[in-house]
Amino acid sequence: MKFKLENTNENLDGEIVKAAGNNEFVLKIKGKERDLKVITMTHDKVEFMLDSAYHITKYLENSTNKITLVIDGVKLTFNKRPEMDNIVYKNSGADSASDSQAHLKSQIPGRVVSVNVETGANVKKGDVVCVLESMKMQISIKSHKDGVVKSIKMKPGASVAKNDVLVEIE
Amino acid sequence: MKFKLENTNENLDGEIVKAAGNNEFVLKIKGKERDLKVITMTHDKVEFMLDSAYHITKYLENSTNKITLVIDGVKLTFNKRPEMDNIVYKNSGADSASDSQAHLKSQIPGRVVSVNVETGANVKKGDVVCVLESMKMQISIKSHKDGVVKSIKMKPGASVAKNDVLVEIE
Amino acid sequence: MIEKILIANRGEIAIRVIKTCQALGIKSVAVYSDEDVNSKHVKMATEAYHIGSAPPAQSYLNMEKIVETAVSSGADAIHPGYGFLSENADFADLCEKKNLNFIGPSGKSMRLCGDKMECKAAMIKAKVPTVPGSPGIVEEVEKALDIAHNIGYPVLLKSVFGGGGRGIRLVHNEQELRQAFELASGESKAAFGKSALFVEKFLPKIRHIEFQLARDKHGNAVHIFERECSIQRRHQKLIEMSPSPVVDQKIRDEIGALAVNAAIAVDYLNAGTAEFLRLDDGTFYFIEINARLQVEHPVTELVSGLDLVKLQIDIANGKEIPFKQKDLKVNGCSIECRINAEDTFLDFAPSTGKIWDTNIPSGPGVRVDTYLYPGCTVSPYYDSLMGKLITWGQNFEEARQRMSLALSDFYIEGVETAIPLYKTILNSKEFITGDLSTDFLDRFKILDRLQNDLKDEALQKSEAGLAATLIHSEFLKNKIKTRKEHGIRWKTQVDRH
Amino acid sequence: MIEKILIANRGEIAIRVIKTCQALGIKSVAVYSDEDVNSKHVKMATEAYHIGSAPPAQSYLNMEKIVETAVSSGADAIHPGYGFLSENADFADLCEKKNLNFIGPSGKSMRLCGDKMECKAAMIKAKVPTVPGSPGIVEEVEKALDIAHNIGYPVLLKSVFGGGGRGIRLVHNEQELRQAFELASGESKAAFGKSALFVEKFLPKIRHIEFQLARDKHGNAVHIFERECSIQRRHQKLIEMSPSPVVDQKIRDEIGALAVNAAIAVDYLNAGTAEFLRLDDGTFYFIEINARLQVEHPVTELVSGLDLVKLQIDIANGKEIPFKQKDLKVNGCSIECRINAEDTFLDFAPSTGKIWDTNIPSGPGVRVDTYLYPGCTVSPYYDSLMGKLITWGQNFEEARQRMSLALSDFYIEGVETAIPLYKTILNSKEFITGDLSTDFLDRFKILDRLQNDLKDEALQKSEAGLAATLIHSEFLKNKIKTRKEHGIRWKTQVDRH
Repeated sequence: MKFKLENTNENLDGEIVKAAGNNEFVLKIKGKERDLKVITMTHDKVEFMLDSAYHITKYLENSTNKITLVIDGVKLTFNKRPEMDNIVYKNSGADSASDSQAHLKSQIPGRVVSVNVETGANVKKGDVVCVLESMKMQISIKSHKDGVVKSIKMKPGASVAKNDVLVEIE
Repeated sequence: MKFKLENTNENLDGEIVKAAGNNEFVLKIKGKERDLKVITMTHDKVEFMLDSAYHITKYLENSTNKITLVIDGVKLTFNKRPEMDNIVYKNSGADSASDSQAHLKSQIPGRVVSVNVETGANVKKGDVVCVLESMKMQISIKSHKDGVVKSIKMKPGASVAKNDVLVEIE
Repeated sequence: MIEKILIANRGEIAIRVIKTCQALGIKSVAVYSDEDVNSKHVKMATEAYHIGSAPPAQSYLNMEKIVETAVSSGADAIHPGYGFLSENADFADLCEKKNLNFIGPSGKSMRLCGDKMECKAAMIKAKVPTVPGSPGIVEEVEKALDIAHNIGYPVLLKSVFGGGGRGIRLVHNEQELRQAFELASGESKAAFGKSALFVEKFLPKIRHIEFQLARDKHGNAVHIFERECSIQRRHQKLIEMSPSPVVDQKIRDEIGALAVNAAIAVDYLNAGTAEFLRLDDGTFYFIEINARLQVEHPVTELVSGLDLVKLQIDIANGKEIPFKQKDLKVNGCSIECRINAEDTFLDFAPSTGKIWDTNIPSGPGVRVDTYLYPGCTVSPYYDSLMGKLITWGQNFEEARQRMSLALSDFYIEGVETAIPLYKTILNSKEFITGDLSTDFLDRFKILDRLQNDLKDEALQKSEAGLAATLIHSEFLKNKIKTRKEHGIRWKTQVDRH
Repeated sequence: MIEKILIANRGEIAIRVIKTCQALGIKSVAVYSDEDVNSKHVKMATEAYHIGSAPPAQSYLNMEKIVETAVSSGADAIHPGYGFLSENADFADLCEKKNLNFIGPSGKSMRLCGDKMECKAAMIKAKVPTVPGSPGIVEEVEKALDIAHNIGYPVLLKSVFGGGGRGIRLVHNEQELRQAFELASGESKAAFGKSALFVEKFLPKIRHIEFQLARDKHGNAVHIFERECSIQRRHQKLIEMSPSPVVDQKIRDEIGALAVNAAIAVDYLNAGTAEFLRLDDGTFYFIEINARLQVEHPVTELVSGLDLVKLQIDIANGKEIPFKQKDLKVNGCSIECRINAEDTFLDFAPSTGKIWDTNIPSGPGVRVDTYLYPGCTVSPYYDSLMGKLITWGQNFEEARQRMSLALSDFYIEGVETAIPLYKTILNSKEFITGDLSTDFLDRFKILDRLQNDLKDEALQKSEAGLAATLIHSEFLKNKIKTRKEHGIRWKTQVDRH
């Protein structure tokens, strides 16, 4: 199996060389043989000894494209298609969408306090589009690009979930 | 429903007066009406508010004769047949059996260190029948009655579980 | 003597107060909103009463309902915790009127502390140095612009009702001030029903250092050392510690005495906190009194050995503070990290939802005050503080090592937290050498370092993660096969819990 | 400098040592038997190695295998914990031979401490008062009978290899002595491969008070206060505390100095304990030195602020003890309750099995050292100590209140424990007033009181229990109906986990 570790340039490959019985396996990881002994395994958890060190892994997501797991408290995402681009780090209170996308999505759950634009209005990247309230804080959601507001998908007082589309900007 | 609380002289009776909806119930316990609201309920756990106090109950055993539960960390056993005798407190390293029983059972798990009697021998109540080892301790198991050793059910080196018969004395 | 306390709060602080009640044999009464039926404080109290729906205004800010519940449940005292009604003078007055012992200062003193302008005047009279800034409350944006123009940008726009850094905004120019004024005004109205803002000179590279206070009805007043709270984000504290690396016994005596004078100046009663800013040249400016128990009170408890909630109850009972200033000695060092449900990489935006799993650290010198348990929910209706991780050590280095270790042991599945950020801070040389300031995160580009640390950590675990995934894939293949043979859909296997 | 420590132990003490290693950045190596594949110490260590089958003789007592594992894993030091090989002088020697830093005293000193007769001679020479008793080891039962006859019954029959009260038997007459001699001899042979017993005068209504010691390679020696360990069952400690209610600073200085002299008399190195008996008239008799970290070391840690494992490592590294006797002050009070898997009503007989569920208490002033987690197993192969609940308070009363509360929060499903017994003891007026002695349980008929307390507790909860059962029965009826309709057997619903 081949993976790419998200947010790094690390490509990994590995295979099971043999099942040695008694829950013990020999693996080859990045060309090197390693001994693995399974302690417990369920549909979303593996406890095992790799060589002499204990690890516990919990699977949070296992989709066609990627696997997200927590190992010893550290979250890892393996992209199953190493040729795919890395997903960039989220870096604003608004969307992680790139300029080419029309949808401005909410990255937080909250209540809409005000809508600061109208359909058809011109907006510049960074202009405040609306204000959300969550956990006693008011958070300004800013446009991710220059453009024209095509449609508005929420209204004051409404609740929005994470990843709900707020406006479309073209 | 009528119960007797084990190890006490307390007889209890109660019934559900009505289901008020929204997981709320009116009960009658010992003749007095009480409000109960279920918070969560599974096959072996109930979380609820009784009047204004929170309680959590876990069921450890539910047999035809009795129910054993832990409520707020306190273990209770309800006998379903209030007319039955109380079970007496356990009070020795040996068996809780009465004189009338032939079987001397082990009340602890352990390994047999030595067997101190032979089949056919006369024993008095309190004589050491065998020695068990458990958790680094050696524990003398004493005869629960005067009598003759009819049969010996273990040998040195063997493991015994809790409630295994050690010897029969008649 | 207080025999039954209603706790007009929720979350970790309600639990904290209940714990002391339990230890002292005092009955506790919890209150809860629709959102909190399953909350831990409800489960721990002797009694619990529903007081309304999820929005704070309809439950935890509903004074009449809370007082009514206290009276009908037979409580003889009310502990307000922090936030919510804790610094509401009307609430303190209402309690007094209903013969409920309010565990905190009098309404009058609270009003004086809360009115930052009157408070400032009282401090100047008592010769406690204060920050240069606007002479009073600023009601209109134009007035704010004038003042800012006079004292010079950048300035801080603050809310009288703020507290704990909430509602403080740094603005660099007129346009920013206009925007901020509107937002701050809106937030304040939503949370407190009214708005009252003022402007203060922005001081660069400052430390936030505060002194724990206690004063009883007999006029005895002490400070219980300082807390250094300079590691902040958006003017809200993230990490607190006691003692401060820049406060020695001489400074402690000197500023501590000012703090005590500040308490006397506003006739403060019970436990409270005098907040100061410290400039790089060692100047301390008083900024405000927090008229309540602070979020970060545990660091003071760990270095003083005191139970501050017990002390509050004793003072409310009319007892004398059972020690003198000279009896108090700083014992070792304590650090607290606030465990908020926030996404560090989304500018600390809220992150809410169900906590699927959690591991709470423990061990020598480790204390955790939290409402978390596996299966609980972090609600968007209330603030983001899920808990506090506090460590103690014989000295700073031992407390720091224990914190670093405990952070690695703290696992919360379901929401984002700043735990990885704290690990990066705790292991930074600047934190270790005590080079702290309220702009610490920006000054040392800590978020960039965090990204690198996360990358390194992921790389370190990547081979073991791959090994797990190889074995697990085999397991899943066999499972699916078995399941299919039995005609049960695979999906049921991956459902959570 | 030590960089990697192999911990030649299991259970809570292995975890305790690993925690300090983690905080100090020292790598830890765990060892485990077949029985312990799933144990927490294996999961927490940097590395873990299998060393044999379940019986101690084939794993945790297998010196060669352990030393071989240490060498092959690259460990440079061995921490023995308590029990197992911790007081085995041959093991200490073997470590030294293999260039492994043994974290404890030298084999020579250990041999002297372990040989209770030679040790007694050394103490008499050093003017440390000792208990009247037999002049040396007693190899045959006839000899023991002679000595007992001379000093007069009742006498205590003790094993040189005992420690922690194990292998001590009180006998009142010739017949009992014969029986006890045989059993003690057998136990000792099973556990240590050989037997060496001696006889001592039995002293009625005594307290067990011990002093924590530390001595470094530079000859610096200190005591770190006393521990009162008088609450016992079958001569094994149940509850320990520091300070003792009958030790004031004057007595602490005096007996502490004797304890330090005792350490010097046997050229003791590292952390250890000098055990004393205290008669009702205030006389102290030295009984032995425990040449290892004690089970009850946490109470000393909480009142001194020290990490004793760290101190052990520092001393093993050849460092000087970083404080002087005069720097040490007792801070507050600490109490420990041993959480053993034992059935109080079966004369504390072992209770083993799977731990279906557990709740570990936490909160201000609460510390729990334990290997328990839901789903773990308590093995009959090893001793019954599953963990230790330790509380700290500013004074005895606060520590006691916190303990009482934490005991109520401690839930262990699957084995019996003495937690209810501890609640009865903690709330008894005799414990509160400090009227302690090693026969406390018998003297105050505590088990009878426990039965009453359990009855009262059950009665208090009976109505709520009945309410739960009424509602739950309804639920089960509906469930069974639903299940039957879906053709799935009811049994699957009541299977545990």
